[in-house]
Amino acid sequence: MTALAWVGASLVALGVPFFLLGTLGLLRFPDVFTRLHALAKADNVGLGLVCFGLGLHSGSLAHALKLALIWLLMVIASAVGAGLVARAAIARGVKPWGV
Amino acid sequence: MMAWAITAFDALLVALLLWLAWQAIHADGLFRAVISFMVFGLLMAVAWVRLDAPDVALAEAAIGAGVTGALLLSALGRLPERDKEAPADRRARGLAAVGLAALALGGATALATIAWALPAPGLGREVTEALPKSGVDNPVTAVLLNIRAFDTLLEIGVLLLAVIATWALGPMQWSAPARVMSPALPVLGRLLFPMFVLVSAYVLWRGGHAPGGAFPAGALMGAGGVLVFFAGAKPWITGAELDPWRWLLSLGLVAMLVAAVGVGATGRSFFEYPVDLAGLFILALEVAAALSIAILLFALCLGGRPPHRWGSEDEA
Amino acid sequence: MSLYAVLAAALFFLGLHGLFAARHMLRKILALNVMTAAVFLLLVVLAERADVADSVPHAMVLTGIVISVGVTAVAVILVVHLAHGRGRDRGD
Amino acid sequence: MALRTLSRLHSFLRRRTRGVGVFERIVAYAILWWILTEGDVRSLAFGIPAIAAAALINPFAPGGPRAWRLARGGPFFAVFAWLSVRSAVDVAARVIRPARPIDPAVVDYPWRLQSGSARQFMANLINLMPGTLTIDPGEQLLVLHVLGGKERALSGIRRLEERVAGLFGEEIPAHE
Repeated sequence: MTALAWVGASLVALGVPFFLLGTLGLLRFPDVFTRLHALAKADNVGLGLVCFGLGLHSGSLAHALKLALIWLLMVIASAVGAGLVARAAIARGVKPWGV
Repeated sequence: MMAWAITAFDALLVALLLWLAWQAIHADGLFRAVISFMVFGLLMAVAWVRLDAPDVALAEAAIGAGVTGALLLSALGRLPERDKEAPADRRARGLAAVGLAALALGGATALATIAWALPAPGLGREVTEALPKSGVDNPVTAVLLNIRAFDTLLEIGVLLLAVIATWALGPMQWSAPARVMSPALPVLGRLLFPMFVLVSAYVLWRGGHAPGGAFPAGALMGAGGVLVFFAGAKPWITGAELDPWRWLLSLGLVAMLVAAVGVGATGRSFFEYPVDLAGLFILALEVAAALSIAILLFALCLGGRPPHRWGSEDEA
Repeated sequence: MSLYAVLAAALFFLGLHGLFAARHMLRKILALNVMTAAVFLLLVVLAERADVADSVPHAMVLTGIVISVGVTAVAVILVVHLAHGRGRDRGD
Repeated sequence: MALRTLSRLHSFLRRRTRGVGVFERIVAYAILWWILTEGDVRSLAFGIPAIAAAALINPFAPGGPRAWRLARGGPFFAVFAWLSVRSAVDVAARVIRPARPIDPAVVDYPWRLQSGSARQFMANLINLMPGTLTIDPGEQLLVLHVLGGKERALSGIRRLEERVAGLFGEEIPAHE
């Protein structure tokens, strides 16, 4: 493997724990709002690192751009999705924990 | 090391799929069941990739998790409150259930064993031989739109029948979302709509030489339509009799019939395209089928005949 | 790959059991879909066993997935109509 | 001559789509198509109609004129990436620590941004920033859910709002 591929692989390895911790947060946090915090933020960075790493690993500009596009769409989806879920929860009268 | 890791991955995937299927049928609360089923569909897509069926994986991801999920969730929203919970679900009559379960497990295992013991099937060689004459490089597309185009014709027919059946049952059962949940939704819809158009076209183009084609593309476009519909867009298709968009519903079926019978004019049999024009035939049919499948799936998700005109009250 | 054949058998049984044991109609539809997935799985697993890669079962499953979404749509709408007690007293 | 035809076409398309930047959109979608197909020229038979359809048809009314300052996009993205990492590390630390140190609060934040699209952008961006989540992007007030460290989060939001204002070319009053 080239140096670029090694850097890519280690970025992927660095990204995976963020997914795990985001999911752990889903289990450990007390209510829908705090869980949204955990998911939206951790997965954004986790996927970003994985996509960036894979892009470097592939060594092809078009592949890297495609992966960046996937990450961008996912970031948009998770940002908007988190807002929608929070709004829906408030509309249904869910009270935030510990407030 | 690699083989070991792959086996472990397969085992994990299989266990998750079984658990999710169980959840989809027996979890407390219909909402949980439906979500479990959607995740089941997504993981099935991974299983298809593991089984070297990327074409199926693409369709499953778009349809299984997208369109079916939208259908089930909007149905859930329309069920009256009293009907939502099924209290006796879990304590399904004990002995009968156990007996039935044993019988079903036995039967299914026996069937699977028999199927496994049968000589390995294979039309693979025949398809490989016919591929150069089919007009495309992707064998699945060749089978769908040339070698077994008859199946596809009937399939689009079934889809059209399903739309007719749901429209015949009466007006829409779930109208456009009662209120736009958030001002972010139209912005998202505006941003994502071109993405759906471009990616569907890309998947359609890829179908000629790689996994992709009319079905995943149509499913993707249909799912995109459902998404922008729930984001508050007014659909083009209406219930009015002379609505030009309604013709798109039958476009796929009509195009395939014309192709099938049209070649008969030159003394050929059903769906026997002229070899040098086969690529062109498939291209035209793919575009027609994809557009048609997209709008058929969208029409199914409306859950009934749409109104004659999408009034301004729908967007309030 | 035989692991997936076992999965197919188990899913089919799960679905068949659910089809009868589940009370709510929507769950029955889900059970039916699980059974469909099992059948698709078996087809593709068997196609994997062939010596020459066989794309006919893949195409059949692709067709099947689209048909099953059509069936699901009709079934779901019937369930909604049923829940609202429509269909008996209304002509349209 | 060709130029005049082109400008006529431009104004025609402008009227057709009641929005700004049809040409910009076509360029953007062409770049996307290039990325998707990895620059395969044979794909243009599908690409051209798809790009045209994506640029000309959109079931949603266009938003207001979007005056993104492209020159500020790069620095903004760098700040975004850095804050994303910080926010992920922050939330991960809260998850791991056995004490699970969270102290949620709901706070109102009076908008300083004026335009709808800038507010929309900011409201969604907040969900990815350290310890903040949009609950309701209202007319006057932005209602936020804060995971802990209210003051710190609020000052972060203030700075973020100034950056968004810069990106959209808006003047906003300084924080008193």
